[in-house]
This record gives sequence, structure tokens and C-alpha cells, in this order.
Amino acid sequence: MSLVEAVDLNVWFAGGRVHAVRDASLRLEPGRCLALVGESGSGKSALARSLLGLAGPTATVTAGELRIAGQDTRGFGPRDWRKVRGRHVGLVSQDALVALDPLRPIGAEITESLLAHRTVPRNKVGERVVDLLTRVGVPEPEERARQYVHQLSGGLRQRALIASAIAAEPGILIADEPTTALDAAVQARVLALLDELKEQGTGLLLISHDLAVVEALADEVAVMRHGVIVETGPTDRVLDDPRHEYTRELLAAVPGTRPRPPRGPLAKGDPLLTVTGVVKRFGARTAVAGADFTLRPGETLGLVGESGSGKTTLARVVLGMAAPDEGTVLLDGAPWSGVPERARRSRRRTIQLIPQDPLSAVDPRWPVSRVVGEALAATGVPRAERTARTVLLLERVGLTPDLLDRRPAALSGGQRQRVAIARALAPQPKLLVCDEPVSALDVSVQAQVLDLLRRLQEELGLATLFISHDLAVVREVCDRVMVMKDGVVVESGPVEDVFAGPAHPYTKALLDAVPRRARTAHEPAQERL
Amino acid sequence: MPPSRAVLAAALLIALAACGTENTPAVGGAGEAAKPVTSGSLTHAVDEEPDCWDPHVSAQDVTSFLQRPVYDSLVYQTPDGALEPWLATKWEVSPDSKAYTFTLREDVVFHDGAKLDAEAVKANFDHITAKETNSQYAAGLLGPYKGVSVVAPNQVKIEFTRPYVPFLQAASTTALGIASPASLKAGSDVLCAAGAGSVGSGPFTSGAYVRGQERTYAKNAAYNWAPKDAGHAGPARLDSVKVRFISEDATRVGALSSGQVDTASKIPANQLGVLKANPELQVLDKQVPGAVNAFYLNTKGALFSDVKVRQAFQRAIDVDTLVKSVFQGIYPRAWSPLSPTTPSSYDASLENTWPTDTALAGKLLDEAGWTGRDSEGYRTKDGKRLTVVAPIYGEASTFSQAVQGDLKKSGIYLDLLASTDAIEIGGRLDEGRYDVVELSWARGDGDILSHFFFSDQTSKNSGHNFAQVTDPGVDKWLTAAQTAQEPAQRAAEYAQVQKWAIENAVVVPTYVDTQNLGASKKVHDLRLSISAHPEFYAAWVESP
Amino acid sequence: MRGVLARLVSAALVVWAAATCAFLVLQLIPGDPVYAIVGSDALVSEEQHERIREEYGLDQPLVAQYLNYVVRLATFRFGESYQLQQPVSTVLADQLWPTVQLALAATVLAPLLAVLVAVATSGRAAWPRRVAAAVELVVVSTPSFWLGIMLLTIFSFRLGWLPVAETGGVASLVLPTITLALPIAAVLTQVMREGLLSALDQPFAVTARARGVPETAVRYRHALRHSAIPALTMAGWFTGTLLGGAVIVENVFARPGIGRITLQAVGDRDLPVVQGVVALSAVVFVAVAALIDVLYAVVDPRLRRRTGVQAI
Amino acid sequence: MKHTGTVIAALLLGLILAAAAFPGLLTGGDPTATDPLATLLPPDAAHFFGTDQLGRDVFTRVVYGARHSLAIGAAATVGGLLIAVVWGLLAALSGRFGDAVLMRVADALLALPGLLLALLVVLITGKGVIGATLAVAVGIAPGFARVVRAQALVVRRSGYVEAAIGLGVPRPLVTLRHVLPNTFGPLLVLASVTLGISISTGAALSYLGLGAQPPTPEWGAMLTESQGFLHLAWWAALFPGLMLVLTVIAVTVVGRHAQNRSEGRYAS
Repeated sequence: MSLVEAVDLNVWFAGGRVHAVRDASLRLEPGRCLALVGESGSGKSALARSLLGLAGPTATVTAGELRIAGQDTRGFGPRDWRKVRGRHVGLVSQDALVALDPLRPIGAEITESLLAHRTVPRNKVGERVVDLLTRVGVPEPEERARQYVHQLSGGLRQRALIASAIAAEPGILIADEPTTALDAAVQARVLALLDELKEQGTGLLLISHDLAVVEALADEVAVMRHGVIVETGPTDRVLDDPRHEYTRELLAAVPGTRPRPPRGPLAKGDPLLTVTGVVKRFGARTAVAGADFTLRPGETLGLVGESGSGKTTLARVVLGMAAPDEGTVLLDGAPWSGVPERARRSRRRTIQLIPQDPLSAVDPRWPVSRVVGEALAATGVPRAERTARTVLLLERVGLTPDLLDRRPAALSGGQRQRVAIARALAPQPKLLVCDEPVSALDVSVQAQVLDLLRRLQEELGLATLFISHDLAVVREVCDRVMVMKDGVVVESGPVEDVFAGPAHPYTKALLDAVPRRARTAHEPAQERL
Repeated sequence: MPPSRAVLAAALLIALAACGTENTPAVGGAGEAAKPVTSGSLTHAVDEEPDCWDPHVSAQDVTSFLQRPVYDSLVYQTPDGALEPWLATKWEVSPDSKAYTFTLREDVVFHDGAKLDAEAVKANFDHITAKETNSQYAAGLLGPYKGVSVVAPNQVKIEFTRPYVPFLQAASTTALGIASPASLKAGSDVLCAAGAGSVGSGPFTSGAYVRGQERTYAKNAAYNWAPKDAGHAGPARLDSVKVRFISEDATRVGALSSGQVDTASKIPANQLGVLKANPELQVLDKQVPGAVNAFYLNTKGALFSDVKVRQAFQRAIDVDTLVKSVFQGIYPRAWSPLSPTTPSSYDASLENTWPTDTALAGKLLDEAGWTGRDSEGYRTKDGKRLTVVAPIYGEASTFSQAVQGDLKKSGIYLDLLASTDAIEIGGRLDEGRYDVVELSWARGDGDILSHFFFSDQTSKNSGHNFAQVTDPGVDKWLTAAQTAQEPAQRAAEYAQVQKWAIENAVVVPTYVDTQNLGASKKVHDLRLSISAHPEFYAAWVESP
Repeated sequence: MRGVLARLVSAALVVWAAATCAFLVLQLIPGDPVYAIVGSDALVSEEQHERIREEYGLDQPLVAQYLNYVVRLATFRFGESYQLQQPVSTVLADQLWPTVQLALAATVLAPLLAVLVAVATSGRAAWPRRVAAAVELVVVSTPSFWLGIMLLTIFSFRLGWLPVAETGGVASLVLPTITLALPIAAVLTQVMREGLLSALDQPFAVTARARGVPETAVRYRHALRHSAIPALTMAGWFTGTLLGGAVIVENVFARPGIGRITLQAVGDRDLPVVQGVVALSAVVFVAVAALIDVLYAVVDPRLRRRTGVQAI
Repeated sequence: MKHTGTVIAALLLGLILAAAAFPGLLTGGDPTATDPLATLLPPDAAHFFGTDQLGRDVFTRVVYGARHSLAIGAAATVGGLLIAVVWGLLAALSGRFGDAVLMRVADALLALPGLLLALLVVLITGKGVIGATLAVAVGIAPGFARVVRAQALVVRRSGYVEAAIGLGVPRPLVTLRHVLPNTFGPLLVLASVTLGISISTGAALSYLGLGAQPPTPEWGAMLTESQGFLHLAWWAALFPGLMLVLTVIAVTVVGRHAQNRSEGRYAS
């Protein structure tokens, strides 16, 4: 018997004005994993939630057939759905920090699942909580049960969330982006736990935008776009031999899965940027504990590390936005740190930032023309020439002049980032600092922006300091790479060398955590090089 | 509320002398069939609360009223105004009216057990006149005080530097009430705080006091020295009295109507109708003797130094209509600065001699050069609006506002500067930065006129000569009246002053203050004193 | 221990700063304070004025007056009231209880009302929410003095159900409490409902529903506690409103209390009393702030200092 | 319609503003004209809202009252805003020490109930319309100052300010171009919501006898006067209060609408 059997499922929102899911059909068997793949807004979450009767208060759900654990759920009232939830279908969502009640100990959260269906006698509940925590691999379960979510690490949190979802032993587990909020290394371990549950017979409905995760876990894939399932099939078949146009697009956009473009010989010449022994402290905490590197014209240096490793602080020191406590920064051979702002001001045009969040990076009141115009004015472009130059810059970053009068709120995320890039290019810099330039963007947009950056780099011969937590992206765009951990640069070298033979255990761990597909996908590209 | 409210609000002082032909209002008089009960309690609502409860210090009328049950005086004054022995069995006045010798009762015991004697009385006069006491009123009542001396254990003599006939009336006031000498040593904190600090020899002892809420009194069972005409003898009939402070008129009346209190004073005229219509309630009223409510015009000010402008102001106000409207026909309109009930001094010949005449007022103002008109219809001269500045301590009364509205019709802007801020008002009055001051001041003696018109009684100099009159003739008449012991002679002198004041338009009398007391019909034998406050001593309440 | 000390020091600083502000403000008042002491009654001579000036230390240089003031403040003496000729501390102590009664009653009533209405109107149906929102808007927009007057007119004067003035009994506390609590309750309801609704939209509420927990249990067990956090943030405002509201409510209902004495002192320029009230309300504010910090920690374990250690 | 309530509120506000600007259009009477022969008359055709204790027409006074009540509220809000902008920006832009001092002062003032603060100001200025206006302004200023400072700090740390600095734009120019306008915008919205509170507080001060003085037809002051004869003439207390409530509601609804718009809640 199938655990889930849905035929022609439709979900509408807002009194029928938004058709979120159209005629979707799917089936889930015990011990199997079905992955729903698509970009945000594709309707995959609405579809999954409708299997719990939780599509939302404004939602209308219809289906030709909707059987869950053998019961026909069409016409179910709130009371009937309550019996299904938790007992037959469990939910694991994205971030346990918010998906578990932060004001209650995790033990209470798991207990709530147990008591909701009275699957365990009241006096056995404590024992059962400990069992469950043990089962999902939480050490010292008795103590953990008394702790709150914020007291647990990301991995343990997610395990606790899974424990609360499987407490009443549901046959079906919906995992909605279960690892997105986790660091790479922890991600792998949580995926292993889900895999184990699947092996034990749970039917897993996985929702993810990360194809690597999907490949690691799913037996079957359903690709959704605009509420429609455009393609379904066994995972390997869909990923290796996509039949639908959209699936192909999606696959091509995943960073790191694309061929690494040929790169010229490593740059030579006088260093544009020289960082020597830079240390930056905030109170008792040392954010950067001694960084040394140089950057030559035309060279791209990747800076990799998890959040809190000191990447952004180092970038701010390089940009002259923060003064180092020790060490020096030379720009174009002249001191850049330790000089008054007045001395820096005229030289600032040399080095420009492309920020992570382009929305906050532009004045919300200003139209595009003024945003770019300010940058041109700051570098002495006469007023008369500004409009023409702005149009040229917009064209250079792939934007049309009709956006000139738009304000940031009326632009898409990708457009905004392009405007930010145009502004950074306006003073004709020699060095770009890109701080996670694509991590706030959708996957398909990410690829376009990365392409743009790479093109600009080649055309203009810019040196780039490229900061990212995403190894795949770094590998794609950088010549050299530095790995940071707790403020210390633990390893650096040419990208190929570091990726092929990581010397530091931390680098190794980072690389191991990258899902299989992302790694293997590079093999042919390397060969082609 | 600072004591100064007593000056500018309609303040009433315990008055001397008889109230002429007025009947003594009392609730449920002797004619009633009901038999007095010698137990029970009464709750009374008043509109204001003393800041300092020491009658020797406070100038507030309400302090005198609310401390009366606790403190007895040497002399008692009946509601009809006659003086009779109280703590003093008799007194002798020296022929030059400069010395008063009192012989004291010998059976009087203070609430703390001390006996009344001449030393005790001396201690009181010493306390009143001591600098540390900062007496705001009692010391002033003593006028040209020279000193006090013990003549015999039961005889005490008070002397003055010049003849001072009004003293005997002053001796009957609560302000000169006799406190236990021990209690006077407790310091101003304790004396001002009421409660256990107030120790006298009165028919009631001072009970608990909650500021802003209520004060209680308990029967003094040992009391046996009531004056002859107190309407009762021996201990008070009521076991206890509770006084509640309810400043909002509507609330006070509401409390009376709903039976939360048995009696309430200061019933606004516009609410009397409601009370009278209530079958369970009754209303007592009594015209207050002394200075009527009047506007005193600053004759030294820029505006009113011109007698024509003063006369215009006097004639412009439609006093008859306003008094009738605001006080619902209950308060009489005044023609003289003195109340008709002030004994042996009222000049009835002034009546109807200066009727409202807006045409005349207009003509006078035109002559004085106030010929222009501004956008709001006020008269102007050299572009300046005809503004009459009237500082008011407290809030502008309905009557003041009605006058303000009426004067607008004649193009005069009456600027009512109402404030409880003594710094501002006091400064203004002392420095003469005003055009008119409106007030009433109760006293059963024509001598009140000297407070208002004697040249040295300026605001800065402890007096109420707000009109800033400096006329040798007036001074002469007033001095003669203070020295003469013959009532008819005094009356003649006072009549001169009244006539002069009206003819020179230094004052615009408006209405005769009338005290209204609302009471449940269950309350009996509650009468209004000479100063128109209820006397609780003889009162009793029907048991429900 | 260090935390407690730091807390005390910063609390003392706030009180000191507020008191200093009050002192400076009162120096700016034009005119001679002696009039405030003796009143404008002219039965006091020039000479007596001088003596009073001396007695109250008004003849000393400003710095000396200030130091004197701070020292007195630190020892909880506020000097003597100009008007009542009693120590300010005595005056305030006498008036404290009626205000505390009123404030406590309102403190109980307002959150109670707020919780009831917020929970009742945070359900799926939108119309109770709309009705409640409209009522809240009206209540919040109604100045408390008018609300009080209207309640008084209707329930005391027209219907005669409740006493028109303070009697010391519970009945006379009803209308003042409602007048004081209603606007607070309306604002609290808005905040709590917003908190509830946003909590019900949070992932943890979805998780709880996905466990098969009934909607009401989600609301009471999870969301209500979350909505208490923004409500607690309002506590400073709440305290201020209680004290400020007391000024108005006590005057409307002719009740004794700190509010009444404050208005009187302001009207009379009874500066020692004003300074006393300022110091008192600063102390209350600081105390409430400390209490709220404790409550925060009770409600939200993330704010408990000791438990903030990351356990991996 | 989606914003029916807002439309009604806007119309009401328009009417009240019209009354404030041109009271003569709505009533031919004189708000201070007394009539000793027509006191405390209940509402009828001649006097829509009845008359008060001096025989003044309550309707006329309510109409003219709009001017005084709105003026106090609006002037106080603008005044409070100006004080707060200077105060908050000074704190945000001066160094750590200046910031600490200015914000501790704000803390100290915030520790006092707003009404008490207003009372302190009235002590200095003396009572009257100007005193009350200043009092309300000072009462709201410390809270606003905190908002300005917080907003200024957010803006100062925002990407676009850093970008401008990164382009070499001088700091004063950055403050003028980016920090000030982006701080002020949200504040204006806050002010529109606060206006209702200011009107209400101003009326409260007048009610307490510290604001507009009789015979000024101000709503709060009218309520004080009416309280003396509540059980005789309910109309004298009802109508001024009702207008006050309606005004505050209208201002609040329109203000909230502006707030929601500026926060983009109606964007989609």
C-alpha cells in the first residue's frame, strides 16, 4: 500500500486568486524517498503542506484522490487531520532554531508529540524522550532533554527536531529543506540520519532546492515549476538525462556543476594589495589573528570559511572601513591602513565592494540613475556626462536604460545586484572585493551574476578578493584560495592544489561535506581543461 | 492649595456682631416632633482641604471651620452675632480700648488632660505671635498687639498699642482658639498635620486624618462648658463626625444626593434646584456678613487711574442680570462693598444709585479716548486693546466668566489670569501689575473696610487695599471708627467710606455671598454659625 | 553578583539623573519661591520673607543648594513641603497607598483583559478581530479624563450603581480602575494579538500543528508565551501611563493619591513635593525595569544568563 | 473597498481641518458670546449641542475648539520632532562620550511619566497654550530622540552609506545626502501616528487647567468646565469629548495608513 497517493491535487490561495499547485499527482512508498525540486515559489512547500492539511487558513485544496496512510482525506475536518498529523505524517522543517519552540525545553517539545496521540503512557514519556534522542544520535539525552533549542548546536537541534517529528512513529516524514540552515560538515551527518530512517522503512518526502542533497537522498525526483510537476522519474535518470527544458536549466545553474572555464597563467607583476600580519580584535575576541597575502592585477583570490571565521572583518580591513590593530595593508604600494581618512579618500576609487545584500546597499529613496550617478560624481565625472556614462555602465552589467528611474524596491534581486556592480565599476577600480555576492540570490540568478563577474574580470583585468562559504562557487571563479577558521588562515594556495590535496584537516572536512554530485561533476571539466 | 486662596477666593472669616434681622437657619428646628438621639455619626462633605491645620498659622477659612469642633475660644459668638462667655466667664475692656482682661472658667480640661489656666492662654498668644510660627492670619487679627500677661491664675490680660475695638470679635474666632499648651510645643509639622497633633478643649477630639480623603472627629465625653446659646449642653450628641474632601462640585452634590454624605457645604447655585426638588434633602442658606464679592479697581494702574474709565467699568456690567442668571436668583445683588448683614455699618442709601448704563459707559470710554475697535470687537486706543487684567487665585468662577462675557459687549476685554501659582499671583499683586481684583471677605464688622481702603493696607504691606486707595479723608473716617465704641458713631463713619468708594468708582460690588448647605432630612439641629458654617455640636442624625 | 552591582549602579544613575533634571528644571522657574511658601496672602511681612528664605536654605548659592539636595535625596529626605508644612516623605507616604491600590488594580485588570481579548480574537475568523480592533481604536483614542467623566455620568449620576466619590470601599475603586486600565488594556491587546498572530505564523507553531496538537493548545501552550515578550517590552510605557494616568484619574474621581498631590504641587509650585514625586517615579521606573528583566528571563530562557552556554 | 475605514477617517479629518481653518463656515456664532438668559439649555434646533453655564453655544465652541486642540497637538508634534532630530542625530554622530551623555539624559527623562515631564515644563513656562504645547513637545522628544538615534545608527551602518564612503564621498556630505533623509522619513510616519497622542495629551493638560484658559474654546478646557454640572447638562461634556475622540481616531487611522504604506504593506 502506498503511504501517500495524490491524484490531481490543486491548491489555491487568497480565495482562488493564486493557483499554487496545479493537478499534481504523486505517490510515496515505504522506505523510499521522493524529492520535490524547484525554486522558491514553485509550489513545492504548498504541495507538501497540503498532505498535512496545513496548507494554511486561506488555502483551498481539491484532489481527484488524496490518500494518506490508506485513509481518504478528502472531506477531512480539523479533528480528522489532527489524527493524521504527527501520527501518520511527521514534519521536519528548515531551521530547528525557529521550528522548535525556543521558550520550551526540547524534551517538552518531544513530549508534546507523544502526548498528542497518547502513543505512550504518561509515566513512560520521560523514558521515551530519552530513547528518541538516543535514536537520532543526541549524546547525553537526559541532560539535553532539559535544555532549550538555543543551547544546542545546529546539528543537535536538527536531530532534536527530527526526534520530535518521529516521536509518534509516523510512516511518512516530510523534510522541508532539512539541511539548508546547516554548515556543510553538519549537513552530511543530518543527511545520514535521514537516510537511516528511510532504510528503517519511513517514507520520506524531501523538499529541496539543493540538487546535491536530493541526489544524496532521493530515489525519485519530481521537478516543480509554477505549481506544475514538469518532470518526474528516478533520481539518476532525471539528473543525468533531464528531459524537460526547465530541469535542464535548473541543473545548468547549479554552481560548481558547470565546467570550470579556462584561466590564463597566474598573474605576475607588482602586487596591487599587500596584507601583512593583520590582526583585528573586538574586545576580548580576536576576529582576524594574523593574515598575510598579496593580490596582483587580474588575479582572483578566494576567501573561504564558515560564518564567523573572520572573512568579512578581513574584507573590511582591506576596504579601509576598519583599522587593523596590528599589521599593515598596502594598496598600490602605498600605505592604506594607518593613514587618516582624508588621505584615503582620493584613492578609494581604486578599491570597490560588491556587497552580499544589494537591497540594503543602495539608498532606498534613490532611483538607479542617482545611485550610479553618485559614484560617477565622486570620481569627478562632470554632470553632463553622467547620464551617458550611467547608461554605458548599465549596459555593461546587462541592464537596460529603462531601469534608470526605478527605485531599488521596484527591482528584482538580480537587477539590484547588477546595479551595485555598476556602481562599483563606475570609479574604474583596480580591485573588487566581493563579499558573498550571490548568496542572497536564487540559484538561476546566481549563475548569471557569477558569469557577469567573471566576464568583467576578464574584460577589465580586475583583481578580485572573492569571499564565499560555498566551495563550489570558489572553485569556479578563483585562481587562488585561502581557507580561514576562527580568524586564522589555515591553508592557502592555487585552487587546483588545495582542492585536490587539502593539507589542513579543516579544509578536508569542508571538502568532504560537499555532496557527492558537486564533486563528481567537476571530474569531466577538469579533464577538459 | 496655599493659604492665599483665602484672600482671593471668596473667603469667610468668623465674624463679630449680630446679623441684624436674619433668622438663624437650622435644620429641623425645635418644632419638630423627632426626639434627639445622643449617638450616631454624621458625614459632611467640604470642597477644600486645609494645607496646614494649625489655626494659629493657616489663613484658610476652611481651617477655621474644620478645627472649630476641636478648639474652643475665649469668647463665643452666636449665629445672631451676639458675644457671650465661653472659655472666659467674663472680660473687662479698659476705657481707652487698649487692654482686655479675661477671667477664665476653672473646670475646663483639654483633651490631653491638662487644665485650662491663664498660663495656657498666654502660651497660645505667645505661640501665635512667635516668629517661628509664621502665622499667616491669626497674628494679623491681633492688629496693634502689644503683649499678654498673666494677672492671676485664672486671669489673663491682652494689651494693644492703640485702641482696637475689633479684638473682641477676633477672640471668638478659631484662629485665636485655645490649644493645649503641651501640644503647641510639638512643632509645626505635628500641628499642621491634624490628627493627634490637634489638641484643644472642644466638644470633639481630633481623630484619624487621610489627606485628600477624610478627617474624623470623636465625641469628647467630658465636655461640659458649652456657651449658653450653643443650642445644647454637655457632651455633643453625635458620637463622631467625618468630614470628606470632595472638591468637584458635581461630585459633592452627587455624594449628597446618593446618601454617601449627610451634609455638604458650598452647593453651587445652579444645583440648588436639583437638591430642593429631592424630597429627602433640604437646603439652608445664609448671607455672609462682611465685604461682598466685588471688583477692586487699581487706581494707581495705568488704565484705572482715570476715574472716567473706572466709572465706565462700573456701569458697563449688567450686574442684576448676571447675578440672577448665575446664582439662579438666590444671591442678592450688592450695592455697597459691605453686606447688608454686616451690623451697624451698611449704608442702604446706596441702593439703586448706580444702575447699569452701558450707554453712559460707552460715552465715558469715548471721552477717555478708547474709540477704536479691533477685529474681535474690543475697544482700542492707539492700537492697544482695552484689556483689564484680573489675576485670580484658583479657577475663574462662572460669575467671573459671565462678567467677562458681558464686558465684551461693551468692548472691554476682561483678562482672567487664573492660577494657583502663588509666586505669580503674589508677585503681581505686590507689584501692582493688575487692573482689578475680585474677591469677597466675610467679617461681621464694618472694620473690614479698613482692610480694603486704609492707605497703609497695601498688598505688600499685609493688607487688601487692592484699589490702592490713598485718601486722607478715608483714613480719617476709618481710624475714627476703630476707636469709637459707640455703634451708631462707627456706622456713620463707615457710611462715609462706602459712599466715597462708590462715587469714586474704586469698587464695583456685585453680589452678597451666600452660604448654601445641603443636608439630608434625617439631620436635625444642625445650624449655621455666624460665618455660615455648620456647627456640629448640637446636631444629631435620625437612626435609620 | 557583578551583574546585580552594575544594575544597582545604573539604577542609581538614572534616579540621580532624573532628580538632577528636576532640580535644574525647577531652578528655571521665574519668580520668588517664598511666595509659594507663604502664599500670596499679604499678612506676612518682608522680614518674615527673609527668615523663610533662610529656613529653606534658599539664600545659599546654587551649588550648595544642589549638593544639599543630592545629600538629602541619598538619605531619602526631600525637605519640607512649602504648602503643607510637613516633610515631603511623610506627605508622599500618606498618599502612596491610594495610588498603589489604584495602580495595582489596573495592573491586574489590564493584562487580564488583554489576554482574554487577544486570545479570543486571534482565531481563524477575521470578524471578531475586526470588531475588537475597532473597539481598541476607540478606547485608545479616548482620553482617560473624558472616559472617566462619561463613566461617572452614566454609572454614578444616571444609574446610581457606583459611588460618585471615594468612600474607601471597593465600589469606589471600580470606575477609576476601569478608566485607568481600559486604554492600557487596549494597547496591550493590540500588542499581544500581534504577538500571538506572529507567533502562530512562526515555524514552531507549524511544527506543533504538524504534531497533531489542537489549535487552542498551540495558542495557549506556545503562542501566548511568545506574545508576552512584546507585551513586556511595553512595561516602561505601562508604568509611565499608570503614574501619568493616576494624575488624571485621581482628579476626575476626586481620589486622594500621588497624582492629586502632584498636580496640586505643580499648580502651587510646591517644589520640594515636585522633586519628591520626580525621585519617587524614577525609583519606581527603575524598580519596574528590574522586575521586567526578571520576568523576561522567566518567560524567555534565551535571556537567562547562566544558561547561555553553547553545548555541542 | 479595501480602505473604507481610512477613507471615512480622511473625510472626517478633512472636515475637522476645515473647522479649524474656517470655523466661520460651519457656524455663524461667536464662541465666547455669553447669554445669561440661556444657560444650560439642552440641545435643540437653535443650539445643536445645547448651551453651557454661561449660555454659550456648545456647537460653536466645539467647532472653534478644533483650531486650538489641533494647533496644540500639531505644534507639539513638530516641536518634539525638531528637538528629537537634533538630539538624536547629535547622539548618533558625536563620539561615544557625547552619545552616552545624550542618551543617559534621554533615559532619565524617559524614566519619568510623560505627563509628569509635561507638568515640569508647565512649571517653567507657566500655564497656557504655549506652555502646554512646549510641555507636550518635550514630553515626546526623548522617545523620538531614541528612535532618531537608532535609525541614524542603522542608516550609518547600512550598505549604501558604506558604499558612499567607499567611493570617497566626504562624511558631512554622506550625512546630508543619506543619513539625514533616511532617518527623517520613518520619523515623519511615526509623527503622524503620534499626532493623535499629542492632541490628546494637549487636551489633557487643558483639562487639568494647565493649557488653554477659559474662555478659550478648547475641548479639554471645555470638559473641565462642564464637569461642575455633569448631572445637569450632559451635553456640555459629551460633545467636546466626542469630537476629541473622533479627531484622535481620524488622525490615528490616517497615520497608520501612512505607516503601512511606507512599510510597503500594501505593496502587493
